[in-house]
Formats: sequence, C-alpha cells, structure tokens
Amino acid sequence: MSDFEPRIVAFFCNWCTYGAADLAGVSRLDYPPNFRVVRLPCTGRLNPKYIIEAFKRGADGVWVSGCHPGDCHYIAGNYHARRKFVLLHHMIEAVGVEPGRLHFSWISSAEATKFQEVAREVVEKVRASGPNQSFRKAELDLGLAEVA
Amino acid sequence: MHNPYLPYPVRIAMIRVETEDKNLRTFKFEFLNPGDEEKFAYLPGQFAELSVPGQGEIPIGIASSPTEKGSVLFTVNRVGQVSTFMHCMKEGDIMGLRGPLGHPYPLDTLKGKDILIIAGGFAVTTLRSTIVWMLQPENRPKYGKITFVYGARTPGLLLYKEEWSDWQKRDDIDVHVTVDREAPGWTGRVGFVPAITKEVCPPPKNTAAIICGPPVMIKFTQPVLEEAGYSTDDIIMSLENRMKCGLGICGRCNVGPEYVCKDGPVFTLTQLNQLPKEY
Amino acid sequence: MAEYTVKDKLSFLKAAAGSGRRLLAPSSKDGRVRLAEVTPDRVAFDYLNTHLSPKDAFFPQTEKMLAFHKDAAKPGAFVYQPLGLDKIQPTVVFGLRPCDARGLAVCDRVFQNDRFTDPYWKTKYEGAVKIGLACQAPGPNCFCTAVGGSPFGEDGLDVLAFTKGEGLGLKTLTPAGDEFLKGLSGLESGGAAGEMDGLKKAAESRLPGPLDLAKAQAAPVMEIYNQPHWKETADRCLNCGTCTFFCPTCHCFDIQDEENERGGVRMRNWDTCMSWLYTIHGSGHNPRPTKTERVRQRFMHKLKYIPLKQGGACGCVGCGRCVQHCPVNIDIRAVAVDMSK
Amino acid sequence: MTSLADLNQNIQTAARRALADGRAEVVFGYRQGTAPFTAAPHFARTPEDCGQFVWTSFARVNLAAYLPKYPGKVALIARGCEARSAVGQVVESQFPRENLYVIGVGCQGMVDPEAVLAREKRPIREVTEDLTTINLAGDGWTASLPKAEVLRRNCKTCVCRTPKDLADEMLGGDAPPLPADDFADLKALAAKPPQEKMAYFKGLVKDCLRCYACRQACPLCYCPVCFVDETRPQWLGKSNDAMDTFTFHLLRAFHCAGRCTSCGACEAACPMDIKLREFNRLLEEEVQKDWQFVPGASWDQKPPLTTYRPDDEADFIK
Repeated sequence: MSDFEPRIVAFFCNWCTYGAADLAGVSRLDYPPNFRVVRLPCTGRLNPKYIIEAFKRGADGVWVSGCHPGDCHYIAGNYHARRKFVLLHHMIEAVGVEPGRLHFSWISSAEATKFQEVAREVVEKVRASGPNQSFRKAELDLGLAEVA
Repeated sequence: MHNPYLPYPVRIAMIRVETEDKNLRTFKFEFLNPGDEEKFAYLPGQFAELSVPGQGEIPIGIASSPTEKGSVLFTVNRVGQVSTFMHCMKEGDIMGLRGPLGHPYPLDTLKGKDILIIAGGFAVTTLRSTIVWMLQPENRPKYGKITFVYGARTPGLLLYKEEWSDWQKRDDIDVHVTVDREAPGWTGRVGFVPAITKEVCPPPKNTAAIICGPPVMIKFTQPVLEEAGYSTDDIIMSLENRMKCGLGICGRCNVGPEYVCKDGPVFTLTQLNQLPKEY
Repeated sequence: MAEYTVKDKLSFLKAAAGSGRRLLAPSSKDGRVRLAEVTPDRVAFDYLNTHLSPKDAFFPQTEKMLAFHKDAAKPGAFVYQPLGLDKIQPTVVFGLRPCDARGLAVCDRVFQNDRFTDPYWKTKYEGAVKIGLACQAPGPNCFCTAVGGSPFGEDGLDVLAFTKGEGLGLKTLTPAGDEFLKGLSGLESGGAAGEMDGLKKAAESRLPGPLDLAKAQAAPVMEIYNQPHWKETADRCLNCGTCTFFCPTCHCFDIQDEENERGGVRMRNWDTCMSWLYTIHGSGHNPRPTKTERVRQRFMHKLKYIPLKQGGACGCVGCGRCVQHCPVNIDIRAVAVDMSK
Repeated sequence: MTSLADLNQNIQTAARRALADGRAEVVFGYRQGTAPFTAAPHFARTPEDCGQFVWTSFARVNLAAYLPKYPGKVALIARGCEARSAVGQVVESQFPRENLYVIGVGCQGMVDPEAVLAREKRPIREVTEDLTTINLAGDGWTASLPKAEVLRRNCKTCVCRTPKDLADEMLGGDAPPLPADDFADLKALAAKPPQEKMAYFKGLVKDCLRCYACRQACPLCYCPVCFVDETRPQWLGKSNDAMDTFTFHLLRAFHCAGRCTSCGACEAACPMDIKLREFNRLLEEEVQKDWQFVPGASWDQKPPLTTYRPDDEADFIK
C-alpha cells in the first residue's frame, strides 16, 4: 500500500477553489500532486454523471469544491449543488463505495491555507481507501497475443 | 472462412480539404498489404465502411473509379464521432477499409443509353466515380451522350473543381455546374438543380438518369424528370441510411424488406415506389 | 433417418457430455431456466421454455469481434485482428424447444444471406449439434401452431427428442444428428416414431389453430404498411424493446468500438428497432421518427418482410415470450389479425 | 363496493361522463389483456370504447407515463400512484393541469405475477380476479389466492391507496391504508461493510439486459434524449459491461430522486424481474429525511432538487 499513489479527479469552481489552488501555488504552499483538476463555471454545473464517469474510468477518488454557501457567483448555484451533493454522497456510500473516496468542500479563492489542508486530507483519505477496484469499469481485455 | 467484418488495413496517403467551410475532406488510401487492392474490387456506386480503430466505422461512397489504380478515394463530411476524428487524422496514419459493399450503378444495363447524371452537394462522390469510369477510352463508346448536372449552395462548396473543369473542356460530356445564388467571382450557371435539369435534360427516349443529392433536391428533381417523360425504371437513385454491418445482417438500414446496404444502395424509382419512405 | 430410445435421461446426457462437445442445456439458476453450459445432472426437464431465447448461445448479447493494439514497436499497430473465432468449441445443445430451433433457422438465413456469411454466427451455429426437446405440455402463451410450427417441429434441429417415462425417444433429422447419436453408447435402435405421432397430435390439439396470414403475405408491402391500425397499436407501446430482446428471431445488433491507451476492441451488442437511436442519421434526420413507425417496422419485419425474403417462412415462431413480457400487452397475434383484415 | 363488475361499470360510466361533459377528449385506463397476468392500457375516445374499461390488478405500467406532451384533454382513471405521478407531470410542466381530469380509484394493490408463480407451480392457463382475490385455472384445476398475499413489492408500502386529495372525482371505496416503507432493510444494509453493500447492489442488476424497459415505463423518464443514449460524448458503453449497467441504474435513480412515487412500473416492466426500486428507495429515504418531501402529494410544491433552503444541512462538506 505504501507505494500506492492515488489518482483523484477534482472538480473546482472557477470562481473560488480554482483560485485558491492558484493562490496556494503562488504562496508556495506545498500540497500533494495527486489530483487532476477539471474547472467548472460553478459547482451547480456538476452533473452527477461526471463523478461516476471519473470513478468508472478508474479514478481512486473524486473531490468537488466550490464557493461557500451564499457566495455563489451565480447567486444560488451552490445551494442547488448542495442538495445534489447530499443525495450523491449518500447514494455513493450506500451502494458500497468506501467513504474515503468522495469529498466535498467549500473553499473561497482567498483560502489558500484551507486548500492546502483539504488537499492533504483528501489525498490521505483516498490513499487510505486503496486503489479503486470495485467501482470502475474493468480493464478492456484486448485478447491479442501481441499485448498479452 | 472470409471474415467480412475485418477491414483491410490502409494508410492515409493524402488528405485534401475540399470545401471552403472545411467540412469536407478527401482521403486517399493505399492498402498496406499487397493483394488487398485486388480483393477490394469495386465498381462505381458501391460504398465501403471506413474503419477508424477505437472509434468506429462509417459507410461512405467510393469516390474513385476502379480505373484509378493504386489507391482509393473517399470524401468525408464531418458530422459524427468517426468523421470528426478522421478530420483530425494525418497523412500516414493507419486505419481500415471494409468492402466493397452494396451494389454498383447498373453500368451494364445502361450500355447504349444516353446518361443524365444529376448531383447535389457532396453526394457527388459516387457520381465522380461513375463519370471517371465512363470517360475511360475503353468504356466511353459503350454509352451515348453524357450530361452532368451538378449543383451546390455556393461555389466554395463544390467538390472536385479541377476535375469538372477539365470535363467542361471535353466534347464527350456536357457539364452544367450551378450554384444556388449569385456569388462574387462565379461566372457559371446560377439556379437550383431541378431548374437546370429541366433546361438541359435530354429527351427521355433511351436515356437513363442517375440522381444523388440531398432529399430536398431529389424531391424537386424527381417531378421534373417524370414530367419530361422519364420512366421510373430509368430513374436511378442511391439511398443512404444509418448502417453498421453493411452486410444485410444488423438490420438498421431496412427499408421495407430491402436492406439498403446489401440490396442497395442503388435502386430504381420503380423499386422505391413500392417501398416505404423510411430513408 | 434413424430413431432411438434411451431408458434413462441422465445417462444419455452423460454420454452427450462425454462426446467431446460442450453440453449446453436448460438449467435453473436463481429460479429461472436458461440455456447454459452445465453438467448432465443439472439439466432441467420441467420447464415450459427457457426464460431468454436460446439465440444468445450463438449470438451473445455482447460479442467481441475484432481487436487492435497501439504499440508501434510491435507489428500490426492500429490494425484490427479477428477475435474469438479460434476459441469456439463444438457444442451439443440439448433441450431446444422446436419453436426456438425454428427461430434460430430464421436467424441463420439472415446471418448467412445471399451475399455474406457471418463467421461468428456460422462457426457457432453450424458447429453445434442441436437436439430439440418436444413440448408435450405446451404453455399458456404458446402459439407455434398458429404460425406454421409444431410442438414437435423439426426445423432447425438435428435431433428431436421427447420424454418417454424416465427416458427419451429420439429421432435424427440430419446427417449431423445421425453422426452424433451413432457415436453415443447406451442407445437402443427404434421405438420412437410410432409413439411420436400420437404425442404430436395430442400436443397440437392443445394449441391454437393457424392464424390467417395469407392475405397479409399476399398483399403489396405498401398496402399493409399504410393500414390505419398501426397508430392505435403504437399509442400504448412504450418502445421498451423487451419484445426484441426476448424474441428468438430478432437479430439486430449495434457495432461499437471501445478503447484504452493500449488498444481497442470492436464488439457487437444486441440492439432494438424500438429505439429512436437505431435509425437516426448523423445529420439528425430520422427515417422512423415516431413510435408508430418503429412498432410497424417490428411487426412488418416479422410477419411481412421476413416471409418475403425467406420464401414464406414466418418471422414469428410463436414462442409467446413477447406476449408474456410486453408491459402493455401488445399481442403479435392481435396485430396479425389486424394486418389480415 | 360490492363487486368488481360494479366497479368496472362505475369506471365505464365515469369515463363516458368525462367524454360527454367535454372534460376530456380521451380517457386513459386499462382493458382486459390477451394473456394471463396482462392488461392493456386503453385509450377511449368514444362512449363505445369506454365499454372495454376494467379495473385490473395486472397493470404493469403507469398511465401518467403517457401524459407528457400529450395533445388534448385527458381523463385519467388513476390509482393512487398514477394520480401522484400525474401531479408530478403537472408540477414539472409536462402536462397542463387544465387539460387533466383525474378519476381516482381506491386501490388494493397490484399483483406480482412472480409472487403468484412462486406459490403456484402448475402451469396457469387463465387468471381472473374479483375485488380481493385472484382466481387461477389450469388443466383440470382451479385455485384462489388473496391479493393481499401476492402484492407487488411497492404496493405493500403504498402511502396513497385512496387518492382522495388528488382526484377530481373518486370511484370505489377507500382502500385501508398501509404502513409506509420503514426502510428497515436498507438501514440494516447501511451498517454493513462497503464490499457487502456493493455486492448487494451489483448483484441486483447482474441480469440486466440494458433493454431500458424500466426507463420507458417510468413516468419520470420523459427526457427527449436519455443520458445513456447521448453519443457525443457517449457516457455509457453499449455492452453488457457490469459497471456500465451499474452506472445506468445509479444515475437513473438519481434522476428520479425526490420525484419517484413508488409506482413500481419499472419493476413490473422489467422482464428480468430486477428489484430496481432498491436504488430509488435509497434516495427516497434520504429525501424524506432531509427535506420531508413526498413526491406527487401537492399540485404546487416543487421537487426538492429544483429548489433549496439557505440553511440546508450538509455537514459532510468540508
């Protein structure tokens, strides 16, 4: 397990967490490089299928982060998103995905330190959950002698 | 056992952007394995499945003539996943070619007849193949007068400019190229294909018409020909439908009892009149 | 052809399984009978028919056909190669119901049509000895006799068997069937055909009489196509496609590529003409835009187009699965009656 | 109500009245099916058509599924779940309230054919019913079963057996109410380790053929293009891959969250008898707990995922 480096897909709101990640970088705040960021205009844009698609393609964890409630650039995008998160969070765990794989956070663009902390926490929790083997599509079996 | 699902591997030898909107590109393929070209023996009017590994297949009419040895030409419109992917491929890339599929135009039964060829937009591909084939010195004497009507919305959307410009200079084919509206620099005909057809179509006696174009063009050209006295046996059309296998098995190109892929794509109007308009 | 009897079903199945062929037979799993590779002792006999049609033994729901790799250092990068054909083993299929065997024969004439042969189908279908099990107690939704079949029908079978006490009566129908039974031990010659006639008549008498399809099959395509009843039938159709997935003669498929960074696979999957996606063109034009056209296509295909293309053979074999499973009770028998009005 | 024949008579009369009064151009109901355990949705446009209406325990769909974008005025002979789904269609602007006339019928629940077949192993050739029992007949035998013992899973916890509050007109007597779903099984499952939960839910759909009958039968699935049919990008492979299948069921359940009326049409339409509602119930429980919302109970309350409260709780968000 020690050499397992998790691969995490992160969906960040353009107006806050994405900026926080930038600020953390500029401020030389060290955080683990295990996630690939998909920039969203708002967490309200997050379709649940994106999260499942990430897992389906083999992501070990997914992290969704947006603006604090009340701070949405589009007024209520994250309020709507929050209700979706409640159901998704419940559903994903209820069907047997380890609780440490899916994370949500509110991080404003000024909160570089929080970003650093959450990033570390997310990566550590996903690392502790181990490689995603059950909630992903099986590796395509090419069945060819050349690549066996 | 021959596996008709297995494409012949080909290399993209040349890519040419055909139209000003860059949505049409002509691909020239060369077979990777010697001997495959002979196996891929085709006639004008047939089509093939272009197979892009990992993306899928698209059925496209063969634009080259079997008389043009060494390679096969296809002109591909960018619409779906496979064609869009193809538009991003480079010369030298490897893909596949499966076919030839379908039936060709009835070149044998057309012998001795005057031929009227009507094309609209990018549906001209298999008709380019037909004309190139018919204009070959060994084939040309088999047919009477050849009239070619070709229209597109704008001059920039006309395919194969060099070729039809050359044909315009010949005296063994009448070429009428038209665009829908006046355009800067365009000195040719202006008008819709049905109107031009009405003007230039030869007398119906001993003439057969081959039509290929968008549904709206066919809808308005068909009555012109019928009015001019063409019998429905002499109006030949090529259909397209969504296809997958191309072998008359997978089912989706069904038009009535016929499979467009296996029993067509070439049908006479007489045949089509007995079939549902499910194309 | 020859006839045999065996005293004990199990010893016959053991002999069949020991013939060097894989034994496919109906067996019960999770309370449902299906055709699967089984050991002789697990073969079911008390079933009306398998839940799904047996077509998946020859035409699985998902079948990998070709594969390629992307490793430029090795030969054949990006070139598709056939997959699976060399792994197909000869089989003996026991327990096909005559309706389903007839359905497979309809599919066979599509997969091996006048121009092309599908090697994936042919290898499996022709590589199998098909032993039918006659229906001595047809089910409530069965109507094979209505569409030209019989509970003791012989189309598409190499051997027809029927239950005879604890044993079986067997009648060979093809050289392949003859050959197979000759090689098995424990069979006694004769003693089947006489009894079979009586059983056949008894079973047939419990099934409905023939549907009158003559008028629908003689009329021009467009006359039936333009009948007014299609819309009414389609009104309640959900376009769910259950009928097509369960039908032993529905053979439509979709071809899909899936890839990863190492290579890709081309596979075919069952498809259904009930889906709008089935026919839609890249341009967005759909030749069958509403459920009326799609419903009409399915029934025209079964009752009009297949007979036209296959010398009169009906595309419906009367297995009754669509009648049983259709959530809105669209009954192909009622449609056939409408088509013949 | 004394007999099923009376109820049928009342339904036919109410349907004719709705047509005659101009409250509807078409009446949606059921007619007798052509095979055991079947019923056919029946759309009556004339008084004669109305003569075929029956009350059935073998309805496998939800008539509200035919409402979205249906042209013209419709009278719906509705069970409680169908009435609730119709309300949902109106709330979601799929059908105008002024074009809808709900003829509610008190419902004792639909019969699950699989439950009957589990108890009666002999081949059943004919099935008839009266108000509280179903009568089976085979070769030389007959038997009866109380409907209450062979109900569909969803009908055992129905919270709207008598759609009095939703119907424009009620027929039949009140069906005695049942205890609501307590989700005890799901609560027990929630305490199990992740692997067991995953095995349970993957096991549920292992036989799925991806025919999408559940989606087609569902009154909530009216999207012009379902996410499984999207091609660019194509979210789901078309093969019978287990994860693609699992994804379909998860996302479909998610799309139905806070909207599902537990009508059971998905399970009834499923030819493989998959317990599809387990996925919906997961979310149903959560919707009730977090937002106290019951779908299809009110003509003007918005579904929970189309609205929010600034103080919604979500303590798992960092």
